Amino acid sequence: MKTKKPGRDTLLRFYREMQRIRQFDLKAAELFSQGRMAGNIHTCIGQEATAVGACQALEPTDFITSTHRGHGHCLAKGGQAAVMMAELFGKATGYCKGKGGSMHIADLGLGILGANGIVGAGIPIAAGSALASKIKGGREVTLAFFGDGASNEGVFHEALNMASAWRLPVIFLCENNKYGVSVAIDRVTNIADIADRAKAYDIPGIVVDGNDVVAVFEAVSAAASRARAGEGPTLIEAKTYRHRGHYEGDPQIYKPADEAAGWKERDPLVLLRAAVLTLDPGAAAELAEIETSVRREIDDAVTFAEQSPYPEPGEVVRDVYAADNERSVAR
Amino acid sequence: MKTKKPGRDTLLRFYREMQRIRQFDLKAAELFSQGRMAGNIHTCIGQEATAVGACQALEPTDFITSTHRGHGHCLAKGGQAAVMMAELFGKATGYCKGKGGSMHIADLGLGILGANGIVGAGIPIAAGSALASKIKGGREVTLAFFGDGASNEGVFHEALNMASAWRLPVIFLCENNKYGVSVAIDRVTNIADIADRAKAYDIPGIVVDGNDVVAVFEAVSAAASRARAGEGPTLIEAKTYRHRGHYEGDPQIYKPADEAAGWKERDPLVLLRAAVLTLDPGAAAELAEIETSVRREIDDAVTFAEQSPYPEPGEVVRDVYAADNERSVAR
Amino acid sequence: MKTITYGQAVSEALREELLRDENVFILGEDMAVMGSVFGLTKGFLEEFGANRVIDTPISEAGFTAMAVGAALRGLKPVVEIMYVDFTPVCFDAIVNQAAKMRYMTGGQASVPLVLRCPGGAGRRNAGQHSQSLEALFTHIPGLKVIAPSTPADIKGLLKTAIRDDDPVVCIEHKLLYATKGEVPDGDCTIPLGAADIKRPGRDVTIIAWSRQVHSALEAARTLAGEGIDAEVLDLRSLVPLDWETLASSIAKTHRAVVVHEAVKRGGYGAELAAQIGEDLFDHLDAPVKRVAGLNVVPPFSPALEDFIYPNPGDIAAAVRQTLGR
Amino acid sequence: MKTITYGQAVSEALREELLRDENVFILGEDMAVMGSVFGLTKGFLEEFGANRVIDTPISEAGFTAMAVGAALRGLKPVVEIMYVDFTPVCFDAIVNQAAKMRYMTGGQASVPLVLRCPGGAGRRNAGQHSQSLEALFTHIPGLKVIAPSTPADIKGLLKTAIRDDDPVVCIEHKLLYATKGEVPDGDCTIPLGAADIKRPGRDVTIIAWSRQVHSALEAARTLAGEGIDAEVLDLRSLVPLDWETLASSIAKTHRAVVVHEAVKRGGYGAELAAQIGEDLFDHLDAPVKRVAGLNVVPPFSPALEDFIYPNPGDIAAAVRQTLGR
Ligand SMILES: Cc1ncc(C[n+]2csc(CCOP(=O)(O)OP(=O)(O)O)c2C)c(N)n1
Ligand SMILES: Cc1ncc(C[n+]2csc(CCOP(=O)(O)OP(=O)(O)O)c2C)c(N)n1
Ligand SMILES: [Mg+2]
Ligand SMILES: [Mg+2]
Repeated sequence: MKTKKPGRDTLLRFYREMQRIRQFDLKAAELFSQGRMAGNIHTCIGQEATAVGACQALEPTDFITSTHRGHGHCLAKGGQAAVMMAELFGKATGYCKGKGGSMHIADLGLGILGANGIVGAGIPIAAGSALASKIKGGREVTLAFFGDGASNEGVFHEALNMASAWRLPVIFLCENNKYGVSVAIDRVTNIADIADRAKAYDIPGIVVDGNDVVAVFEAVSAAASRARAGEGPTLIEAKTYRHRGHYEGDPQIYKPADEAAGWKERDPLVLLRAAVLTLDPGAAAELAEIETSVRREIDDAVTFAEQSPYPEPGEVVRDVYAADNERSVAR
Repeated sequence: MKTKKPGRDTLLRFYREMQRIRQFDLKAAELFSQGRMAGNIHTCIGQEATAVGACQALEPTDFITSTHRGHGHCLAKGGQAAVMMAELFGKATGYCKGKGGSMHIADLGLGILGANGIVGAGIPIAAGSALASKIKGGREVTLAFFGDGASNEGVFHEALNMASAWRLPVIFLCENNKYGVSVAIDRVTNIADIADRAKAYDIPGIVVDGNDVVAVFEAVSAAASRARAGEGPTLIEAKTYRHRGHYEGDPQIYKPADEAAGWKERDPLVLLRAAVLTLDPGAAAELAEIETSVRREIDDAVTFAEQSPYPEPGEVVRDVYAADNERSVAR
Repeated sequence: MKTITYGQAVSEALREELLRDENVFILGEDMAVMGSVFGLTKGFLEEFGANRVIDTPISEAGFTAMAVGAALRGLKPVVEIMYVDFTPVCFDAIVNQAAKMRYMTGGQASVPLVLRCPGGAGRRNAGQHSQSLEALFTHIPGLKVIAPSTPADIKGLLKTAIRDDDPVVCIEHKLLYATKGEVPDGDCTIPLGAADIKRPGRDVTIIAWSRQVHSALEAARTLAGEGIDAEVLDLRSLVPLDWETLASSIAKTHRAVVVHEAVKRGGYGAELAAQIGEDLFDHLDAPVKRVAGLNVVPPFSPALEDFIYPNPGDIAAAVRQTLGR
Repeated sequence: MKTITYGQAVSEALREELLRDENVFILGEDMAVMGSVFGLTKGFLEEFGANRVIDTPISEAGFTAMAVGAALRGLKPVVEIMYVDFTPVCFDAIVNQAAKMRYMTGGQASVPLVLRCPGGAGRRNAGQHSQSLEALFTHIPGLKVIAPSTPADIKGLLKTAIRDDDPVVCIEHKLLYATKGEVPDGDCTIPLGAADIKRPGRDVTIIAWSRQVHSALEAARTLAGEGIDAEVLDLRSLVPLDWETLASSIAKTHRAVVVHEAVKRGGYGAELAAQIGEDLFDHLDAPVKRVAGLNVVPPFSPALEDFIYPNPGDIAAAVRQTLGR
């Protein structure tokens, strides 16, 4: 089945979502560099089209699992910038009451089953969510975001095999941004396309331009239809690039000097802006309005986060267990 | 490169080796059923051609890793029936002084890096041995035996990927005997040939008749040449069948009633005997002599094992550590 | 009341919970067609269908993490890891995922997962099939750990564990499966964190769990013949811990011997001895003694294996020593 | 003598051993081109080549087991698991393979493998990047475990660990990397299993390792001002354990406080407290106190994280309590 090409208004919606991610992460990077935010920040600047293209192809009742580089996924799936920013500040109003931070954003109500600090761990968790849909007879689809690096973890293999054997309604979306921290994927894997690994499980393996939000949207839409029709999983590889370091502060000595330039030209926001303007040369004002309103959203998010209270010290011993928490934490 | 077809004498050597395995395992099963042997016995009756075809294609200085179903692999790589039988009896004269038993036979001098009770665990250990050869500049090849079931463990994926990326001199030999305990491989994996998983790593994947010792020999010989030439790993899938239960005592309710019969006809010893007699109809006496002399070897092995002493109780606290053993076991 | 084996009790608990709650399902190797390698789920596939009793490939890391995913969606997976020795293969799913989800998400996520782990030595299965690894789990906040010793206890606790909203690791000693005992009729659940005095006594408290409860009871019978009246306290649940029952027993006996099959160094007995030493110091008339597994790898040989774990004689000897006899 | 950081000491130890023994090689994520995410192997790739300093894919279970295979062949792999929190991903290779090979093969096999594991909290890295997991390893026979606290100790012990024929888990607290200290010139190895009295004292023995040694020393300075003379015993090596030094310290002070950052329940401190309680009962004038991590998952928020591990104030308070002040 073929979804029809997204029109002008849809593209503007995509643009807004991508701007939200871009500006959120730029702001987080800035705050981090100023020492106003603790821990580690992994931005997904340059990869916004993948997050948005994928999540726009899902329904609100669908599920995702995310990664250490998950701000974009969570915002794209409906996450609120303010609540996420508060989490990054370690505030009580954050998604995880400040207990999780950047790598553990979750909103079960929105279908965000959790970012994850363990590379690859979200892949089988997504397959398990799909198994739940199968057992319960639900029509929800679950999508796992993961990186090129994660595709070399054993759970990738195990999850794809089980999802294939059991025809689970799951989409494996590999964001191939060329690197796992400093290690270029082509230095540690001999195949050109991770999507080819689908052959090992007899499932479709699709390569898509990860910087083209429409291409990602279409590929994920098709995979979601397949999944909902009971035809099982799809592996999609979105080729993309991260513009910044693995984490903020990474000197990126491992990137060839000329590499970034080409990718900057293919910045997903630049591409989408051009696509919109091609469809409708008069949309410039609307694009500018989106940028401004998103800027306001992000500024408000920072204000909200900064003004929010920290969790009470007593929170440290809560939420370890649902039942018998006090006793089990005490001894 | 093409190895020349094994001649009559070579086939008789193969036959002797396969008889050793067949008779060893039949005897072990018998002793186990009589309660004369403790623990668990996983026989490889029906799979002898794979063990022998593979090990005959290796050199004495090459290495193997084996599995819980490893008697055949170890005998084929030069293991002594008596020392192995003593190990199965838990005697001090066994390969592991009685400490390892059936699932942990090892003889580092013979290149047997160890059977393993953890499904799949030998696969990356073999790749690590191959990495050692690469680092040291040696020409040894390492071969990992493992089952169809093991190919669904994550370490299969990880090891094949690294072996491919680093062009390691390793051969991954999957003995597909259709089952992992009770679970038929085609119930939990959608591809017909595990060998096809080689595509996920851009290495050769070869299907071979695992009951045809010559076919296995030729496939492994070719893979070993590749490995020694620095061309990297090969995945070989040997299609075979275990005639008995997963372990002795297994009622095998999971096997279709008519399945075994066809495989009995294709018993690797029956096939090889026929092949020998086709080449030389006068070889019947020699075949019989081999059977008799192997019977003597196995009977002697049992006698040796039975007459050997058990380890001293003090052995229980030795060999945990090389250095500082006493202190580290005490506290 | 009826008398059944420990294995049957596991089976009944699983079946009753499958019947009671359609969110419960079973996942693991050889659980469906074969009915588990220990025969515990025989007939379940026919009764509940392939969606609720699932044969997995040999992919422990993958399917345990999948159980976490299914649990996040409100299902209640009961996973069997065929031998507790294989939990290291899927340790991340247990330790970094199941155990931590609730906390890391600020209380949003529930992972009502039960991990059944047959364990223990005595079957000549050697180094990778004979371990007692409960201490790996008791050290991880977010996990609950039970290790019942009788058919009634395993049935009652396993049922409760399946209903619990937290991940519970259930340690089942393989040598217990064939042991028999009375099990109450009806729903017979037992709360987590309730120890059970299996034998009251006044002179010393022997604390044990899983199979060692039986060794302790045997030691107590021997000691009774010598005029020593030992109380045998079966923890049943290690986390949560029933400290009150334990403390009042020791307040009465003033002496404690902790017994477990797991390796002594870093076993859960160390934790108990440390807590007793710290919080009940003034009650103690003698040091807390531990009787536990040797700090070795399980050997295969029948001539060696029985030395590695405590037997009733070892326990009786420790009790005598504690009493200065 | 020269003053260098703990990170530089790790780096020097690795480099010197790579130079000394051609069988030594380094394997792990980001170890070559990047020189490790902590900058510990900068320049190694250029100096030793891609065969001896190897960038792996993100495949911990696979490459740790590969290190076992290489070790069986006589090489001496030094593997980094970027955070000790990730060891659950490759736990089987550590627990069922590396640790047990020698025993299961009846003494034939040697696995001279070093597993370097940066660990510990304090960097706001949340639940899966802040744990102290040494107790998972001390419970496994066949593994040795070191957790040095100073540049001289890490350099000397890491060098010894690399030369040792057994698998050694080396715990390196991430917050120590930037700390400085004097390191002797020359080959400066330190034997495994030798504790070090970092501060002699007469009133109480504070036992610690890794970063908590520094908290203990700070507590001791505070206590000195109150007339309490604390001895700070740095175990440095947890297995093997220097029981003699520990026992003679307690025989002198009659009081012990054990301090560690890891979660209290089932931490290695439990093992020490249990042994001290059992074997030194008559020497003790007070219960052995443990000051350890809370039984919780590491939280992210700066407003919460500092509560989970002991600080010098907690240690000083415990000492006062032990002394009845
Ligand atoms: C099991 C595990 N190993 C290693 C790490 C450290 N680590 C965090 S992110 C990362 C790289 C991941 O690469 P990729 O999957 O390509 O995702 P990307 O960072 O490129 O988005 C690594 C090695 C980890 N968090 N978990
Ligand atoms: C990690 C692990 N999981 C499960 C088991 C239990 N087990 C032992 S053998 C086996 C089946 C293995 O199947 P396969 O790899 O096909 O080998 P085969 O037995 O057919 O030779 C299983 C599940 C184990 N030993 N280790
Ligand atoms: Mg990447
Ligand atoms: Mg098989």
